[in-house]
Amino acid sequence: MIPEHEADQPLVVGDTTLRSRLLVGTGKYKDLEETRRALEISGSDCVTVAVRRVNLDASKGPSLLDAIDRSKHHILPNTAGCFDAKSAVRTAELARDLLGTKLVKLEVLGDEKTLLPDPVGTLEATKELVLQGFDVMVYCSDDPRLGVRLQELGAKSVMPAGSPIGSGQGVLNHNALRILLELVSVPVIVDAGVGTASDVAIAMELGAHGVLLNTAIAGAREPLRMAAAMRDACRAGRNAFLAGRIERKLYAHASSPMAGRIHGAGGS
Amino acid sequence: MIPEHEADQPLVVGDTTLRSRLLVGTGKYKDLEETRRALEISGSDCVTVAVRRVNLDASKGPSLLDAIDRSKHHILPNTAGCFDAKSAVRTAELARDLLGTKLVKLEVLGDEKTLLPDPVGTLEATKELVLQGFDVMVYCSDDPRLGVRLQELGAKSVMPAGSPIGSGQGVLNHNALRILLELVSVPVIVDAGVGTASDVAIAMELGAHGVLLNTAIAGAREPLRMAAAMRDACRAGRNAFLAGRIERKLYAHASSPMAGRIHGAGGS
Amino acid sequence: MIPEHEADQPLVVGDTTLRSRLLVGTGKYKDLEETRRALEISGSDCVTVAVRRVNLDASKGPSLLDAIDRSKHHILPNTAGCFDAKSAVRTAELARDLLGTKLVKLEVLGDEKTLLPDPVGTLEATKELVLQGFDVMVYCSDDPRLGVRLQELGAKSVMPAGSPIGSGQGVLNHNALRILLELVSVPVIVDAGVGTASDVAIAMELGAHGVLLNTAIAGAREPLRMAAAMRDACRAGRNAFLAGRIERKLYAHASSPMAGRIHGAGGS
Amino acid sequence: MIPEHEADQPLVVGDTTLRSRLLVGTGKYKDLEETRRALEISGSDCVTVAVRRVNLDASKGPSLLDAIDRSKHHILPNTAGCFDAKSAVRTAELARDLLGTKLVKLEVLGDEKTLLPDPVGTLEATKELVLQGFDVMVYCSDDPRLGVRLQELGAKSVMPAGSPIGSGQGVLNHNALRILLELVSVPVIVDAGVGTASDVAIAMELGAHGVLLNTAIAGAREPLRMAAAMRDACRAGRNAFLAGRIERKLYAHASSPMAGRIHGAGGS
Amino acid sequence: MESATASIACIVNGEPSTLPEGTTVARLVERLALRPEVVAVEIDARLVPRAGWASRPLAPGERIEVVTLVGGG
Amino acid sequence: MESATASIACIVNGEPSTLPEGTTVARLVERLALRPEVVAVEIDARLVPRAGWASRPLAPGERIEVVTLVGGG
Amino acid sequence: MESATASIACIVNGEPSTLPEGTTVARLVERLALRPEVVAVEIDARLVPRAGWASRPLAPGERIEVVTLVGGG
Amino acid sequence: MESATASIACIVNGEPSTLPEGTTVARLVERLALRPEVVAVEIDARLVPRAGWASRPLAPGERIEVVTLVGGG
Repeated sequence: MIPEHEADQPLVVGDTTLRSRLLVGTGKYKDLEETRRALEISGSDCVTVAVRRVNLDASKGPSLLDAIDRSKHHILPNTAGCFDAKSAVRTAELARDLLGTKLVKLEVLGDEKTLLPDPVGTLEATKELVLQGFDVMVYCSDDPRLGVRLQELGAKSVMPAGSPIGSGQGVLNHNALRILLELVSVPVIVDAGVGTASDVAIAMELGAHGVLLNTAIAGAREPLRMAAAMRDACRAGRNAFLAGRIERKLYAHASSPMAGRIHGAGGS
Repeated sequence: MIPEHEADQPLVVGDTTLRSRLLVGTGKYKDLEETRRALEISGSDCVTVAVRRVNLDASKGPSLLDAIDRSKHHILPNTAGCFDAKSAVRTAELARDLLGTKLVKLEVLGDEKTLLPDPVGTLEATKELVLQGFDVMVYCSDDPRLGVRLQELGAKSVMPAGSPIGSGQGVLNHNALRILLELVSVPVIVDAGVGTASDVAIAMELGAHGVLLNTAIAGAREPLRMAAAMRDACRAGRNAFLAGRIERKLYAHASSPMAGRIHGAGGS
Repeated sequence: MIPEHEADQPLVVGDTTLRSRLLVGTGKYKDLEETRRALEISGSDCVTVAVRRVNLDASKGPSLLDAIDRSKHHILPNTAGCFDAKSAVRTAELARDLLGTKLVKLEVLGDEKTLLPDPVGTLEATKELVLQGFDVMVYCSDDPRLGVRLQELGAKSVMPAGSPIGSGQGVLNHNALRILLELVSVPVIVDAGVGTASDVAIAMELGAHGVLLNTAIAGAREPLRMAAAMRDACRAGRNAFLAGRIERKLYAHASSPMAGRIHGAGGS
Repeated sequence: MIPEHEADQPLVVGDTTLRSRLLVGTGKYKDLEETRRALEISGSDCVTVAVRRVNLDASKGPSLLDAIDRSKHHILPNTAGCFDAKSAVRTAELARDLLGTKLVKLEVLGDEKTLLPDPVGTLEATKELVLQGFDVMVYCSDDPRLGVRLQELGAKSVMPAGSPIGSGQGVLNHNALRILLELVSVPVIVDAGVGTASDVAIAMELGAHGVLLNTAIAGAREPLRMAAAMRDACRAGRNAFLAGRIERKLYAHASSPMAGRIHGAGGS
Repeated sequence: MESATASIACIVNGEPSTLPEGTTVARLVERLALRPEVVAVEIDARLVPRAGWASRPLAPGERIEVVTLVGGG
Repeated sequence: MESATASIACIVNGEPSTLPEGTTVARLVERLALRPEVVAVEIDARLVPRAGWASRPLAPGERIEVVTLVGGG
Repeated sequence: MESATASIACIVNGEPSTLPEGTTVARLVERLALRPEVVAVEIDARLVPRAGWASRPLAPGERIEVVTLVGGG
Repeated sequence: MESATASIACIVNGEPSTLPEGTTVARLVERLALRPEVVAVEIDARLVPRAGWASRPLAPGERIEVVTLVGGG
């Protein structure tokens, strides 16, 4: 039960309403059990998954879907690994048929070395998927005017990379994120680049509506502890944003009163 | 009840054991009730107070002590407002007589404009208070070798300013804090400079043993919400430190597998 | 005469060869004489100009062209103030007819508030101008994959904004600039955002091939002195890049020998 | 001959007047010839040297003094490698007897690992050397109040480390340097930590009166080129400081006029 | 035992494979012992909606992709 | 003295203006007392190359833009 | 009613004040209507431990500081 | 060959060394073939000003430091 002094709005993306502003990926965990526990601890109610060929040779083990309680978590399929609009659209269609939901995280990447998004393919695929009725969340650079273009095409959320996928550098350009937040009205969810808890807090303090991360938890020495850290950092950053922080000053503003000091304690 | 994946050591300063690594001040709140609620929400079990002349004319109202449940919170008196060793020592003695405890936060300031600590007076007062049997926690600059000198004199904790008191700039010199943490063995508690939640998380992620703040909560637009943010940020930063974050890289490490992508989705 | 230890390649953009890696604008100066002197002091041999309607009422005074010695400075007309591809192309055609040169700095802006470039209009206009045989230098965001797309369309130089035009924040995202430099082969010239000399030095140290600025000089309290500062900073940053800087370390590497110290001077 | 628009005051330390605000060390060069050329290119007229035992076995080669033209360069002996006040004072006395000058750069280090200055030994040695009539330039931390104490003891210049010796991290705490510059009246010369040209420019832009460096030049891949870079960066930073930079803004201030754009080029 | 039937050659997830003539998508998923609710199917880069699996026979040379969900970020 | 001549109405740099029939771009620039080498001309959003100024008469209702270079970044 | 008694002049928290001769620290705190548990007392810049309040009379001209705890950081 | 003279034992820059009795600092510097203008001398941690080199004989067991300037930052 959230106390009144921490009350907040839910995060609404298209037709989906999220209680938690932390979105988490399911990649790179040791096993499905670790995945399941990390998701649970993170408190996230939206988890991303990727679409891949069934391994025909593999023993028919449990599916990732068995590790995700769909009554608790919305599933957000991504088009990771697609380097052109066409395959991204195909991937989205497969995911929608499999899950029966229209939410998709669009990724059209430019190259395998940097995994940075290709703006041209991304614009093209966004247009097509919106036409097909998807609720499109778009992974993109932090170029504020690109975000505006994606919103114009009907994206339900823009998801700028704070820094490159898996780089762990956090939000490198605070200014770009601030301006993007001024220019678009759909939710801005920082996607990719988070390395540690303070990166999440900073993104939320800048006014981001949510943060999506994966490697930062799955790749930590203790994933479960880091899942807890991210959960707390997201809440901390959001509340700090809503609480209205004090201003930055060059120096000094006493927190103890200067009046009533004992005789002789006076300064210069 | 703390789950096993978030287990941690308590913070021990001299003879005092603290469950929370967040220490909070009691200055600048609207009234005693706001003070009381902020302390409670912060989850801190160590609160700082200042020593001042009784106001002989004022109506005899309730005392700050009435707002602090000493069964829940350790009281850490400070020597704020002292600009020389002698008055700082006098102030510490008065506080000990009043509270019956030997814990004190020593502040010997250099000037009223910056409220930065005077290294000479601070060294002198530390020596004297240790001789008198106090458990001395010393507010100081982030000069790592000054921290070493204070520890040599018997300080039970060194408390470097992340940035000037009330400046809200957070930890300005990560490198100095890292080196200080390498050089001293007593707890290092970042004191002063915190502006918002991520500042606390960053300090803890760097390895600080605790953080003390006051203005950042009391001066926020919504103090109670900010108290919650600081509580969560301190836990988040501590857990992130213990969990072992991923490395920083120039770019890119895919969180979704590159293998098994559908036909034609391949990149360069 | 450049001494051998400072030897460098010229900056080649399309058919234009520049000796200086500093490009300067001509806007916002007090008068044409100040403009002339600032250009001269800056040492730049490429100056940007804008295309605007002739003021039919104004007394026919001297033209900006009278202040620019074309034997010393290449003139780079921009399409500043255009918010769509079509008018940017028209502006470029007018400039080419007036100057008889095919070099143009393309700007297609997204809005008047931020003056940030519109990626869609910029891609469209780049394609058209390249078809028309212009040597196109493109003002763009620091999105590395956008730079790749512009190069694919035939841009002769990509000119990422270090930060928004006139914001004086320097290069906000070092990582993006580094990656862009890895991904494209045409000259990368940081355009917009420079506030002071170190911003220029940093851009050059990161490997940028040149820097274009205007407001930072014209808007300084002493424009001529700042022109000198920018000239020196550009050279300094370039030489530092070529000289190969020392590595960053957490601490300490003695520059004086530790051996041969006098008796008793030894440390721990 | 310095043009009028670049006119500046000389840097005066005690009885010594310096034309250049760049001070350079003589350690770690390949040979005396490289040392000599680097000094010459740097344009510095004050070079630091260390005091060490004569190597009795070594062939009597040329002395470092043969590489320094004392008509062009003031020699600033340091007490590098001393870990207590007493040996620092002895070292200073030996240097004064050898050079016949009273200028000395005091270094009292805390440990061999970080080579950070020991505030206690530094204060003690400063007092003694001032009594003995030295013009003392004091290597210290960036603790502003320590700088005030050193000035009170008679130091002729305070030399805060921007970051640890040889760490190449530049000025880590801009705020501390700014405050120090407000609090003391003797020249503040940033000593240690410089890694590349922009670090020097930044220090000067913050208002430092000079910068001392060694490793950044001697350890570069091309020391002579880096010496030129540092010379230019120091001038650039100083002129930028004096020229009065433009303000930082969140965004956008057009450098080309918005009026007079051709029909249809208007924005929103 | 499909011995009596004629067979066709298709490519399933990049692997050439021989299937009995008339095999539908539904039957293919069954043959592969896959749980229908965790897979989706494409033929020649065009989605085959699960509602149509039972009525869509495979033709010789078709390229079938059978996908599922895996961990991703 | 244009009195005898018929005249046409055009828009020059956004301003309505009346010009003698048959006025060419070259003549317009001359009338405006502009130095040809520092201006360029567009009619109805299409460039008129300077080589063609002398042979290009203005037609009624045309929108002429006469531009020059000004300080910019 | 202290009328019959002689009195002494001290400085309490910076204010000159007149007290009955023989007033102890304990009595002073009582006169000031302060809760003993929330104050501490110094005379001439030297602490008077609370254990000694009852047995410590004030002398003329002494400078007494009576302090308490207030909000601080 | 100093055979005829008595000799004393000192420590020069940390090395034990035998010197003729009466050796002055000036003589020592000369023996070490050092250029006087580039060295300074300390005996038992106390500076011997160069003006006094000629008149300062070394005594048995004294610890002499002969220093010069080297590259440093």
